[in-house]
Amino acid sequence: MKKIEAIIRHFKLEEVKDALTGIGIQGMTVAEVRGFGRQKGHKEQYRGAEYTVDFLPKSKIEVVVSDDQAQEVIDTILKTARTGQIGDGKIFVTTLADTIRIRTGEQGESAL
Amino acid sequence: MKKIEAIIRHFKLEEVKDALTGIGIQGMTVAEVRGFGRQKGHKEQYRGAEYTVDFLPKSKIEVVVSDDQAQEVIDTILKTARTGQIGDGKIFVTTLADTIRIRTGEQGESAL
Amino acid sequence: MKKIEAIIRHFKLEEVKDALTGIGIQGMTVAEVRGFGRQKGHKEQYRGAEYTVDFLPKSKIEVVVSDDQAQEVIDTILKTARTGQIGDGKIFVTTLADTIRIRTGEQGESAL
Amino acid sequence: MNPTDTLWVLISSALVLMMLAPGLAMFYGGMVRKKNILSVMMQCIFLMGLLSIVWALWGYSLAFAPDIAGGFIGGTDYFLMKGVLPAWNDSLQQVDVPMVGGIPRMVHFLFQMTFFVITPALICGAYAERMKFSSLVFFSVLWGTFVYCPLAHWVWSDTGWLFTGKYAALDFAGGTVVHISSGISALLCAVILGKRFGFGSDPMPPHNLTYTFLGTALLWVGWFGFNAGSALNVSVLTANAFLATHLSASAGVLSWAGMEWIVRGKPSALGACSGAIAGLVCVTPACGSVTPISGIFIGLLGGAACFYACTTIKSKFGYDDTLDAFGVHGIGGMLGAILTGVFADPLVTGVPETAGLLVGGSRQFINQCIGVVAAVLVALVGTLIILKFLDAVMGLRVSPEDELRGLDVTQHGEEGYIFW
Amino acid sequence: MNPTDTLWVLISSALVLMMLAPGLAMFYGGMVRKKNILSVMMQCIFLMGLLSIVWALWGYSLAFAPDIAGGFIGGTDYFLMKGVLPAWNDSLQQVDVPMVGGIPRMVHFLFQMTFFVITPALICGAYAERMKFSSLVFFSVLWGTFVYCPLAHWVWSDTGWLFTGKYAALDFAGGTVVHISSGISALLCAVILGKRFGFGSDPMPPHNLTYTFLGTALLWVGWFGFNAGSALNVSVLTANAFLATHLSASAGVLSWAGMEWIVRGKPSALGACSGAIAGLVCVTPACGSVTPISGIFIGLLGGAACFYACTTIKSKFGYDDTLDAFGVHGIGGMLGAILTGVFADPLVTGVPETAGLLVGGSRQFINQCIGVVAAVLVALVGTLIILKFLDAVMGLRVSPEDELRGLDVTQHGEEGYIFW
Amino acid sequence: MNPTDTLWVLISSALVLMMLAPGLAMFYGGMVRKKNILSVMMQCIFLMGLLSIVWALWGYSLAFAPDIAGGFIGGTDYFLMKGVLPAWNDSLQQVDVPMVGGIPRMVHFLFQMTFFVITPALICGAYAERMKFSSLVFFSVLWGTFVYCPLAHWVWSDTGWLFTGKYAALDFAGGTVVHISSGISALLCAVILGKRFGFGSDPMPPHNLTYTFLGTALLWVGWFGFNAGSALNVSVLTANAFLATHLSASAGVLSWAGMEWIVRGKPSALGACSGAIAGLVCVTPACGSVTPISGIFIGLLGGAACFYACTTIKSKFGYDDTLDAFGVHGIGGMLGAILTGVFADPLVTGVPETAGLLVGGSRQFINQCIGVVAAVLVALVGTLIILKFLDAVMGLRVSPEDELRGLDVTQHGEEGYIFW
Ligand SMILES: Nc1ncnc2c1ncn2[C@@H]1O[C@H](COP(=O)(O)OP(=O)(O)O)[C@@H](O)[C@H]1O
Ligand SMILES: Nc1ncnc2c1ncn2[C@@H]1O[C@H](COP(=O)(O)OP(=O)(O)O)[C@@H](O)[C@H]1O
Ligand SMILES: Nc1ncnc2c1ncn2[C@@H]1O[C@H](COP(=O)(O)OP(=O)(O)O)[C@@H](O)[C@H]1O
Repeated sequence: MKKIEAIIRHFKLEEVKDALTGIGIQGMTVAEVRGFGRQKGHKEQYRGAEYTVDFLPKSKIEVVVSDDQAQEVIDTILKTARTGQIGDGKIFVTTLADTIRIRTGEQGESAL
Repeated sequence: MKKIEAIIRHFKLEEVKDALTGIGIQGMTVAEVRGFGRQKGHKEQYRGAEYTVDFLPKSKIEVVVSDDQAQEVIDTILKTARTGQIGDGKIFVTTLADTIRIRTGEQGESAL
Repeated sequence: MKKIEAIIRHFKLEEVKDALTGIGIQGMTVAEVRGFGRQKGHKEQYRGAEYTVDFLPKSKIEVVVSDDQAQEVIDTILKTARTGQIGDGKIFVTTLADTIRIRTGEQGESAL
Repeated sequence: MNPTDTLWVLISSALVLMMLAPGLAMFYGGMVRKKNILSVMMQCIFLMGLLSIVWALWGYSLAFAPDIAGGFIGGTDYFLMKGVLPAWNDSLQQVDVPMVGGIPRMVHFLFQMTFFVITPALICGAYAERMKFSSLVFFSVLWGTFVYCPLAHWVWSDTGWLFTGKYAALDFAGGTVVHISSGISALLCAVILGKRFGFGSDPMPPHNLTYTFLGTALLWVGWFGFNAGSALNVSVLTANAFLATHLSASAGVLSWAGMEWIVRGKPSALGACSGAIAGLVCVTPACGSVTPISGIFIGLLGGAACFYACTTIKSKFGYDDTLDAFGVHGIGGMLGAILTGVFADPLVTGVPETAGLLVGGSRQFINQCIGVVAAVLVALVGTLIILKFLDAVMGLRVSPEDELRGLDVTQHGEEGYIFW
Repeated sequence: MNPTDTLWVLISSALVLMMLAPGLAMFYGGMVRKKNILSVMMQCIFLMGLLSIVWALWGYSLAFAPDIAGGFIGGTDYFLMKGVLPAWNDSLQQVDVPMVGGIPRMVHFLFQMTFFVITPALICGAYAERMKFSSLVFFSVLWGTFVYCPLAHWVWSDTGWLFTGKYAALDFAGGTVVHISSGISALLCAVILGKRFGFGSDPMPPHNLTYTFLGTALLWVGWFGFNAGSALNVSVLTANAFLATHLSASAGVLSWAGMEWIVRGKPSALGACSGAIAGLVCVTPACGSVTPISGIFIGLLGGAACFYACTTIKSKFGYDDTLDAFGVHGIGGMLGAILTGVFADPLVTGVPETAGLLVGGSRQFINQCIGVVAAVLVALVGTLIILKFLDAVMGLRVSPEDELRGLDVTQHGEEGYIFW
Repeated sequence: MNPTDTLWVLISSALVLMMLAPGLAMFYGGMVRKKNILSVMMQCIFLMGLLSIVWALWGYSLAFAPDIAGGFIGGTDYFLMKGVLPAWNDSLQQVDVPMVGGIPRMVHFLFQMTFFVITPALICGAYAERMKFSSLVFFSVLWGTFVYCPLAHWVWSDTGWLFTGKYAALDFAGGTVVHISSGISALLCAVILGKRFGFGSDPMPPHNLTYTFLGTALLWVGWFGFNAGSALNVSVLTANAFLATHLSASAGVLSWAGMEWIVRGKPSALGACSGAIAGLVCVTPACGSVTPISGIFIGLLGGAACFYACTTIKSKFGYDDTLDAFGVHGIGGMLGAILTGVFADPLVTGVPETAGLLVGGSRQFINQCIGVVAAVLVALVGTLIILKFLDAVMGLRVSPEDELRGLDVTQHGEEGYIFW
């Protein structure tokens, strides 16, 4: 099994989710994160103080899938999350040792 | 070492934490996430606009443990986080390459 | 490639970020988490009710780097995030299977 | 018509409405969990709308029309605001404006309406986070009709047995009618509905004390309308009520936060806010009968007593009065009514019969106690019947699953904060 | 000078200012997305500052000075507050205080100013989340000058053709001048600016309905100044306007939330708040001409009509009126003006000619319709010209990228909430 | 007793209390970091309670009782509200109500109390996020007693040397007593306490500017009570003060936000809010002596000057005045006092001697400067002594670790927002 973590633009979340469910993905987990990268941030000023904000709001999607689904998921994310502008984000893939469904105790791919 | 990520119901957090400390776990890290899965969401309506909210609030616990503790941790989470209803969540297990304690620089299991 | 996750004190974030960019790191992702560990929490009281808050606010930095940069990143975090007090946090290192840049589809180290 | 008095009562009405929304809604809303914040706000604004209409239809009449049922309640003379609004007088060929003293009766209607709408809303504090919205709507209408209106009739109508005659009790701005009645009913609601799912095991800290603070501050300001507005004119008595109210709230802050400081080592903002409300509740019946200096003592005692009720009594008996509606309004209301009998001063009231214990009277003190007992009884009996009836007919609580997900999403289909 | 009347108008002015900031800003701000919250607040407070100065420089004069341009607009007599402020009278060797009835003209200036500053701010609801700050500043000044001032002159100046004479319409507190004008202009803004980036596909739920609630409650309280303050004195009429206002708001809550309950199975807090505002908008022109009981009916109708406009009409035509400025102020304003012609009662106004349909008149009803048409026309034409002009000169919208990042960061360089 | 005047002063008192809580608490609270939000609110409400009691015990007497110590301070005549509250007159066999002009002295007591409680709270802005709660409580009581009371005595008591006689300065609503005194003391607090841990290196942006906006708006509304209420009656002067106050605030918004627009390319909501407060501070001493048109100029100058102080002076000298209590109240207060000497107009005051520079006087201008110097001196000396004393006795700051964790959790044992 693979855990696919995709850091994407905020407003792409719905689209990516819909595309993933479109290819049969039944579950995913999302966290709000702040990303630092090539995409430049902005300046904020509060009375005398000026801050450069390099961390921009991003959404991080985590989807765990079987090895053979992984490529399709990656492709789907690449297609839907892309705008072509700097800051579209990254996909990180990890190999999982195990997966368990808490409700039933099922293990492995059947837990997804 | 294993990193055990458990996505659980919100209100189970305290119980799981207590159970884990009960079996000798000394540390963990929790993030608030939103989960999409079989558990159905709800509809929200704001004047003319209706949204289906599929992402439900979940807590994600990350516990890093030595290989031989992993199973006990998993079992403990399975036991305490379960309600038997759809939406109880998942446990994902990853193998870690290394762990370091920032305060001391200790590495490996002694860093936990 | 390695994913380096560092759970650090909140107010160390800027310093760590600056140090990492100082050694050439071009990207990272940060999440706000709550950590449970040796560092003791505090008590909160609301009228009749007293709660012990063991989960303390921490920042979690995720940096993905090539294998040969990993040690330098870890050392940099160790140096800058350390205060010497209990609660400085941990670094967890995972091996990644793959990395893709969404904007271009580049894979592997060139995606970073 | 006295324009200045009329103006003051109009402004006071606006202030009391502000107490309910946003005041009470923010105060209560801050103390629930995030998932129930809108349900509290919805309860406050919906009841404000609904009960205002109820007051126009029959409430005012039951409370203030001439006696029926042997003085138990007012009659139907003012139903639908008949006799309240200006009307054409055919014989005099002019518009007749019904008056209450120097102010038009419709202004009296308005001011009293604001009390009628806020009182059932106070009870929300007890059943918050678990009561069905439909049930609480019916509950509030029935409670307003069958508990509030009779009590208001006894205490404030010209012929009320607690207003005049042998048992006349002092209740300047609603200690019995508003606070005891709602506080006692709240306790009963907490007991009958039962505890929230997870009470005692899960942490249930207030999700946003900044709202509770904001609500407290607005309640404090609005309370000047509530208390000093109850003079129904602008006079030295008005100023006395205003100042006593403020000093009691101030003393309440010091008292509750001070108790925390001593007992727990730290004074808290929630404690300071709670103390202010305790002081305000306690001085409500008293403010038109005691000197401002006595107001300080009332606030000190009120803060300490309510602190004790919310921290010790509640945990001892284990009922789940979510936001301490009983602990603050019930306890504070009863104490305030009794302390009125202690501190009442003919110098303030201008009526020699109203001498409190401290200036040598005792009759007034006894009457205050009678008033308390009467209010407690009517609240207990009325609330019990209404709750049992509604429980049988439609149920009182939401399903456990809905409670877990939160009332905002399940009862109202919306979320309070969407911060991503 | 009548001190009581003056005091009431001063207080009313403060209340109306409170409606704009914080009232409207919280009400609107809660409904936008998190990234635009400060932009809404900035719009409200900046317009409050700027338009107050504009009113002093020329606005009041254009609205209330003696006719020029054949009665289309007021002249320049009061430019720079000349003739408004007290001045030295050399012949009498004393200070002359210009008066309007029992109140100093500068108090009239102040009260009317509060209407002038809030009206363009209402339009913010339509173009929120996408309009350039500089453009909206110019838009508001031009709109205030060329749409608001003529309308106010017609409706409220002594010689206005909608105020007196054959076409005299009733607009006690600004149904035409404030709500129709802003609501209709809002619709045009929504259409001409076009939809927000992602409208229809991305979810755009209100980010903080607790603010919307808070804003609603403050608007409700402030509206007493708006409506009852429009009496410009303290009288039975003032009380009537106050009570009718409150009961209409109450009925609006029940109506909108009730419709939701029936149609969707759940009443929502946002619905209750929207209904309160709908009721308040609708009763604004009517409150000085109808009985409080009629206020209840107006609120019920207003709540239902605006509910329908915001949920059905809007989605049918597909324009993106971000916060329903048209759906509430446009629809509610027009309905209110017309209902004034239905419910107006000489018993309340004291003027036999002002009989509404229900008491057998029809002339008043026709005049109300004429007033509506006039307001709609001047708003449409004026807004269209101003928008087209500004679009050509400086553009109206921020760049898509800025819109995506949010106006707070891109237009104002700051963030609303920093919670880590 | 004049009921209208009394009513206005009562309402003004409520407005000024609303300035402190919730106004100032929200305004300041929004600017600190999330971990300290409740500490700010606690400071405001606790000081409101405590200082109200102090005022009753001895404060009012020291400020307004007949001279002792050669006019340096008032005597003990009004201790414990003796001579303030109505009392039984044995010889006349009636209740004597002590009066101040047309209003009962207890209303004067009340109104002046609100100034006494808000002034030390303004200083919170300077030491926020690091001062020990116990120390700030003692500091405030000592400061109120030994800095505020003497100053108030000089400026506002009948025999004060800055009120009457050769050095009579104009301070209609508290420029010297409230703003200069607190602003200068704030600077000293900032310097003596030292910088916050991490100041200059860690980002410390305001955690919730929506609160700062809300607070600003409430301060703006409340300020009408502060300034126009200082007339202590309802008159043309009251209207003048009201209008000048509003126009100055409006101009302040434009001035500060406009400076930002020019200097940085973007106007900010925080800038607009800061400008409003700067305008309000600056017009406080002037509003009863200048025309509303002059109010516009005062606001423009005040906004620009405070902008400069907060952005340039502060960073130049590097002191850590957390929330710019000095930059706004100190600078704005001094500028306002001086501008009063520039714009004062006998047409407004009715007193020929009060001619400002612009109408050809110079004596008044000099007296204004003397007043400023006196206030600065007493604030500096008093604050220095009190701080040094407290530092020696109990320390001033919390431990660095507590500061890092935040005052909410460490000083008060609670959290502001619990959003999971
Ligand atoms: N080395 C990295 N490790 C972890 N996250 C990264 C890394 N580089 C980039 N990111 C994440 O990806 C986001 C986009 O990266 P950025 O460099 O701005 O654009 P792009 O991916 O289009 O080149 C960042 O905001 C950050 O969240
Ligand atoms: N494939 C997946 N990858 C990542 N997270 C998942 C996946 N499937 C489920 N989850 C997470 O687990 C939660 C529970 O899943 P769900 O299917 O609703 O119930 P259950 O686990 O009981 O079958 C989801 O809300 C989501 O956070
Ligand atoms: N076993 C673990 N798994 C995951 N996170 C951990 C673990 N142990 C500690 N942490 C994280 O590291 C943080 C610091 O740990 P703590 O034991 O308090 O101090 P230290 O690392 O200095 O010994 C914790 O707050 C928690 O977020």
